[in-house]
Amino acid sequence: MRSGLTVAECMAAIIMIIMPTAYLIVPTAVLDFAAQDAWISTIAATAIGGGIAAWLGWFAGRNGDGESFLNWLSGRSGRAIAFAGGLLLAFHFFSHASRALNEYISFLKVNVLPTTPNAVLIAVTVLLAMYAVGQGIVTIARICFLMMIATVGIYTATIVLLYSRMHFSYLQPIGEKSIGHIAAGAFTPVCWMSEAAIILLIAPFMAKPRQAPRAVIWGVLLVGFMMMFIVLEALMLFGPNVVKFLQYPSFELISVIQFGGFLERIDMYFIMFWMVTVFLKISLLLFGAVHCLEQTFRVRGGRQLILWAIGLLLTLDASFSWPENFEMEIEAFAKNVSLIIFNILVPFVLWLASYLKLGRGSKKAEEGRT
Amino acid sequence: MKLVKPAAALLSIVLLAGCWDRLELNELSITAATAVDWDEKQQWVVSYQVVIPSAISGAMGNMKGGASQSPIIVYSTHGPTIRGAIQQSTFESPRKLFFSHNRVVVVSAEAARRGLEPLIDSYLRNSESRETVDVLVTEESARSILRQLMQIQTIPGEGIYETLRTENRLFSALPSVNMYELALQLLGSSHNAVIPEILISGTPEVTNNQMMGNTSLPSKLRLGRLAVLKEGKLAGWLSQDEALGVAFLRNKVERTNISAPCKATEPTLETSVRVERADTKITPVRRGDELTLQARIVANGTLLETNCSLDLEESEALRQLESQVRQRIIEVVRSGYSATQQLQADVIGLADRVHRKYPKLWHEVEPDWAARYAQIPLNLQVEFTLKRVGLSTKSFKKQFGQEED
Amino acid sequence: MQKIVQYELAAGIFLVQVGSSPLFLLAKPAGRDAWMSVLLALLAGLLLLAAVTLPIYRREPDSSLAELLLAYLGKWLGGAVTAAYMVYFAYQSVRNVREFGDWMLMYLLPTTPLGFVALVMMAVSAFAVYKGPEVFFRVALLIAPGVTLMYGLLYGPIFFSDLFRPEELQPALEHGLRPVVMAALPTVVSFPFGEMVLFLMFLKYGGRSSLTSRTTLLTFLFAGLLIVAANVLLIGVLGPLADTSVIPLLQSAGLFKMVERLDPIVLLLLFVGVFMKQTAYYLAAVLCMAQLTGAKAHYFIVPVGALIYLGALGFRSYMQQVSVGFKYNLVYHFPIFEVAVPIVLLAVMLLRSPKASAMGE
Amino acid sequence: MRGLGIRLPFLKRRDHSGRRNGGGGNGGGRGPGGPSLSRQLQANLNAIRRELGDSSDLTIRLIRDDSGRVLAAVVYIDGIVIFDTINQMLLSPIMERVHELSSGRSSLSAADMRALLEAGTIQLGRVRETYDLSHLIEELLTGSTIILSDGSSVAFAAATRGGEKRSVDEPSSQTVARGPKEGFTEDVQTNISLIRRRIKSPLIRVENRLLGKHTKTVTSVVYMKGIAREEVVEEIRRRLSRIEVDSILESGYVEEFIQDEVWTPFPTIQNSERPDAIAAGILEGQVAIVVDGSPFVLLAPVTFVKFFQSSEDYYQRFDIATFLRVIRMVSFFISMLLPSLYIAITTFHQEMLPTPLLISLAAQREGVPFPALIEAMLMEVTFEVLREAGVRMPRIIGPAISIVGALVLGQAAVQAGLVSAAMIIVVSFTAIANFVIPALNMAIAARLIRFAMMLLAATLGLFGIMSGVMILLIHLVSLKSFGVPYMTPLAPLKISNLKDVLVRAPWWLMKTRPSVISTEDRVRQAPGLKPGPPKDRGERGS
Repeated sequence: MRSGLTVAECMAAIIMIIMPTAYLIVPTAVLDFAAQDAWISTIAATAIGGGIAAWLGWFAGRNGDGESFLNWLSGRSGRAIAFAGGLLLAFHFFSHASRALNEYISFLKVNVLPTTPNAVLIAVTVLLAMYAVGQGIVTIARICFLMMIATVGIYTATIVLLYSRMHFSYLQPIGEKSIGHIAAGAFTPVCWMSEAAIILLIAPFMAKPRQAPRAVIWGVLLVGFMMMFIVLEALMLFGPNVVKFLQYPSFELISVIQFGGFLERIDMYFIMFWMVTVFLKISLLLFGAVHCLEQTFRVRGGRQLILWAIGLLLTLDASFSWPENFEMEIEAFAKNVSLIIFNILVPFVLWLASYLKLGRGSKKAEEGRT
Repeated sequence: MKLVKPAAALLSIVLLAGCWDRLELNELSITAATAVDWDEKQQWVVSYQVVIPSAISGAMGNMKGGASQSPIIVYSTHGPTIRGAIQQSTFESPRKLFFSHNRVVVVSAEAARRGLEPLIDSYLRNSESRETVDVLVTEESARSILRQLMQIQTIPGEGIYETLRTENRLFSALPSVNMYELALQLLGSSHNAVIPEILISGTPEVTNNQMMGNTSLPSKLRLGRLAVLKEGKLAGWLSQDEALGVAFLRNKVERTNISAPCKATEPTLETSVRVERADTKITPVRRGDELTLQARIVANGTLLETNCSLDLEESEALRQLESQVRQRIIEVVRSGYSATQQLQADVIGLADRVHRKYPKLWHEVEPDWAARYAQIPLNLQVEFTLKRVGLSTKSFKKQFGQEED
Repeated sequence: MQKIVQYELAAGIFLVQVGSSPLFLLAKPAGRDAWMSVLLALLAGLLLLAAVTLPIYRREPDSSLAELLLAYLGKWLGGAVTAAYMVYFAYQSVRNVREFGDWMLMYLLPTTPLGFVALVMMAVSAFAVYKGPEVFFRVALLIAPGVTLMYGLLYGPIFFSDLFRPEELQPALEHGLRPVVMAALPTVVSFPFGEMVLFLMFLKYGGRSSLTSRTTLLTFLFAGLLIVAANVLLIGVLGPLADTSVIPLLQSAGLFKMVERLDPIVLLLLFVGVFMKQTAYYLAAVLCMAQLTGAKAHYFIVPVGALIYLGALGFRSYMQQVSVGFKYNLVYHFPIFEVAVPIVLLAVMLLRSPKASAMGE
Repeated sequence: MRGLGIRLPFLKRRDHSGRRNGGGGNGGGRGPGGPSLSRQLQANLNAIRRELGDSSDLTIRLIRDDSGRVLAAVVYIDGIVIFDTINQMLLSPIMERVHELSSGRSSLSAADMRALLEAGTIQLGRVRETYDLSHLIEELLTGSTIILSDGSSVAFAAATRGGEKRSVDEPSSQTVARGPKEGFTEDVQTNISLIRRRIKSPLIRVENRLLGKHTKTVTSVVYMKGIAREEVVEEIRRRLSRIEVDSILESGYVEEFIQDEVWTPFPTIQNSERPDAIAAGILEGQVAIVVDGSPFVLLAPVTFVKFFQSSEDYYQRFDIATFLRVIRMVSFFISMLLPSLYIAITTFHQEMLPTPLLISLAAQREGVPFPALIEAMLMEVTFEVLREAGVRMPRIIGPAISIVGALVLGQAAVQAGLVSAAMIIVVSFTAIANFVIPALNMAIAARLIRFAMMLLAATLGLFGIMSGVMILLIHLVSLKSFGVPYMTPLAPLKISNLKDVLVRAPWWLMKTRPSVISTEDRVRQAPGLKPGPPKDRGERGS
């Protein structure tokens, strides 16, 4: 059978592209809006995200025979559209990779390595991502699968260790927050879940591209489930008021674990695993950018060149676009909106284009194929 | 695959460039306890109890000859803010202050009266200082608490932590409050919190190692009363009995010891019972806009000692004992509750429960909650069963008496 | 077919009889003359065994009590009485589990929850029951020598040391014979000595050898004498304290110089005794259900086990369990099962012997 | 023949190809276009002497008829032939027949000689005719005996290979507590016979080839038709035939030439000295490469997990085997990561240590001059030196040196305050953990990676270790061994194969072969073999 990605590996890739930085940012965002009902907004977000994922999966699944997404697109809706689409997607993946890198580095600087210069951290991460992309998406997806199993294991471990300290009463009074708040709370997770759009690029690499929808829906549901878990844990441990106070509640959770005399201060172990998942996320995004550029400019064999160029650009962009703190709020909102635009609107326009020009584009494609 | 060689080259260059966050073990000064005072010059005085590793693990004595050097040293720094004060330490300490293993933060009453918000903020903000440290308050200067040595536990910071934990497990009157629990209580609906008190009983203070030789020390570290914080500021104290009552109401009693008289009429306490389990359910009950506190305690325990002449095989005698113990628990809980009412400080989490049960009512009541809390009557029900009476079926007094007649 | 060798049967009887009874001072109301009422009860039990229990066995050697009841008292009445017996056996097991649980809490594990200790005991018994009577009696054979040795080691030195003051036993019969008889008959007969009815369920596995009834009698006598000796010792050593302490033997063991602070080991002795008794009753209850419904025994292990476990935790406190046991069960409930019903069964068997025995084959 | 173009590489090529024909790189009976034999016996003998430079162990026995005329000659190289077989089987029968035949004619023709041979007078097995000198020399060098007759240009080569062979005895490297004690020897025939004796199935295929211009080592590819994947076998044949080298003295040469990935510390080809391990591999679909002159037989394709399966796992009961395998897996990670984790935690993330441990470590490190990394490197290098010394020393005192050395040196270093005691414990435990890994080449991989990880740990702490682990993971998952993904049952998840990875499922559960290496029909066992006493064991308490 063709050696491609299985559904599980593809699902793991989807999880690994959303989860790492979402793990960092979503709890604070959701809890700011819908304090003790935050977990309801995560459920709402999962529902909406699931819908988007289903559509993306269906759209990706339609090109069945493993031809890369942009070629398939140019075949169906003409080269100009494919070219523009490719460029837009490449830019999106690139800017999103740099943002993820930014958040990752800022977290590391606070918690793990305060005095190591940014350049070193960024250089190591980008080099790693380039090496991973050099090995191809199949390898990355397989590692994502291994890491997914590890992450699920760790989540259950946190729940078991923190169970004794949780107070269910902090969740009451349920439903105090208005629907508006809950919906606002759900906005950020939905933006993050829209990153599942990478399925469009990954689907051709699957052993059976027809199963793309199943993979991406399962991926988004699992991510939604994990997010709900974190929010619930944070709420039940710290209560709605203290959580708003903390910047990284998901890691604060773990630093509170005290079990027996020796199992204390073990948040470093969780950060270790979380770092690997971030490496995977950045390499997936880098793959997206490189793949799109490679397809749009029809560069055969120039993979190494593109890879190095993009890597360098990413290092520069990440280290200089250090946002000043005061406009963090606007900055975060703008980035969320950009996620929505590129992950949902652009694919929608591409689908529309492929649908409208079906006559001319597909005839040529039909002749081409027979 | 051409990518590997350049990547490896680059990576090695990065590595050779040096290591920034490296901190050797012998460049650390491990603090076991920290103390925060507010001196008259309106400055924060932060003192640190730094552990001398070589003095403690004598096993490695071959290096230092193991002269009986005191296991800890204490020094303090001043500064406008807490973190500012901590930075001052770089002027005098050869090593970097390391707070991760800090067990206890002792706050002086003066600083507590001024408010603990800056302390909590500095602890929750920095990743280096853990928020699972226990918070204690002391009447005199917090610095003197740090200097006091202990006999059984070489590191006093650890010693205080262990004492609090054991007390919490065996008598449960003074709860061990760590930083994030303190934040939790203060940010709760009632903005009140309780912290255990620590004090040095007896004089003079034991601060040098030589005095450790003799069998009993002139002064010892002891847990005292329970401090009550209103809006983050020290408002008053509760005695140990009242603290036990509050602990019952906050359902924090794991194990405790109750002594009770033989009969309601006789005042002298003759029986001692160990309470092994106590579950408390407190619920606000609303009639109109009148609020009453409904509390129900279900507890069971074992008889440790009795001097009333009873034949414990008869269930009548058992019932009498159980009723006396129940009476005693009711007294303790009522005294605790009324003490908090006098201080107008709702430390038992009643505000949160009202907020959860009657959200609408809560918004009306919230502004003057402290005053309202002082008026809320307590409707208390206690059930106590005596599970076991130990090894002998009759009280010795009864047996003694029977022999004569 | 399950087969129990003679020695195993003897060991089983010895352990169930001796079990935990030597640890208690029986017939407390009789005060200083308690050992006499125990002796009296022993003779009564012997009579009951020889006149009632063994004849039943000899008439139908290869059918158990439950089968006999069903055969002789007809389907409905027999069924009801068997069910009653099942409850009786289960209740006996309940008392043992609860008693042992409380001792364990008092002595070794003060803060462990009672439920957990009882659960562990029940699990071990369930495993033994699952393996069946043959294995159970073989285990008894393995353990019996150890138990006898332990009792010997404990009693021997105390008897011959200055601790044992025979003069404590004087003045004998100070209050006349009546309290001795009153103390002996209802309670002491039903507690250790009346429990032989349990073995009506197991004798059928002893094979048809004629020795079975002889071994039963001999072992019963030996065990009874051991209990009497224990009581004499307790009164001798503890004197007035005997009736106040809950587990007198442990107190006396503590006093003895050489054997100081060996209470935990004595408690292990206790564990074996109680375990054998509790499992025997549990097994009897399961066999009753199996023979009553005809289904295989496995199905009933868990339900009966759960019943016993919940029963054990049902008591409000240890003192309630003791008072209920001594005041009501031993006086009113147990004699019915241990004395009345066997006599009635024997009578019915004698009357309808020809027809019934044919059906019994 | 190609045109005479003057391009330089072409020139080199022709010379190259020339040599190839001469060298007979790929052996076999052909050898077209070499100098052919002459009809005069003497001329041929002179040619042979010239070719072999008159080396002293070349022996030529002339066969004369009664009148003293030389009829034929028997040529062989002393030492690599079995002399007494030549004597009995070859010389004496020829001598007798010669007397009968030579009564009449003056010279024996080729036909007579051939008739002589076929008549069975010479009972030797493989006898081959050759026409050209180069092939004759080749046969001579591989231990055959050549029979030349005067007046005919045909020579006969009889296989009389012999020479001293080591007898089969216990393998020195992969010893097992329970399992066969037979090990491979240097002779390829014996090795293949050892395999054949274990797998008596007609499906076994043995393909021989000669490698190395001068050494002409016999390399045989052994696999089972229908079980090993056809494309894998084809790939191995292709890679073997590419090897054009002067000498192949050990299977290690072949391994380096045909391995998949050059820049990797991880072995992609498994080697073993135990016939039962090789037989097991072949039965599971792997291809064995037996190289003459080396007891180590190669097995390909191989996955990461196979290096943790020692053959003893299949002889012990499954619960012990599972336990041992878990320990092997754990010790692999310990031997790779423990020192770096120690450095990272003690120098970057001290808060992870429980307080008493932190204080005792701090006390130990009080007087130590070096930072943790240097200290660790110092001790690691010392241990490696000691281990290498242990191996190089003669058999008896070898292990003694390494153990005693380690203890004494360690203790002295701690006394002198150069190194902290904890570091000694960590480093020595890592060294010992490394011995647990059954396959030597995987153990060495772990040792190499350990140093890289230590460097990363010293600069970036756990972040460094994590990136190191990440690089390792990417490299491993992308590695392939003859087309089979290296991390098979884990990375591309094959649930059915997981039964023999971390856990060795009991035998009656191992119904199918690992799916990735063998072909489609994978059932190797009848179902329902679960052992157990007869069903009715006496009803229980009925």
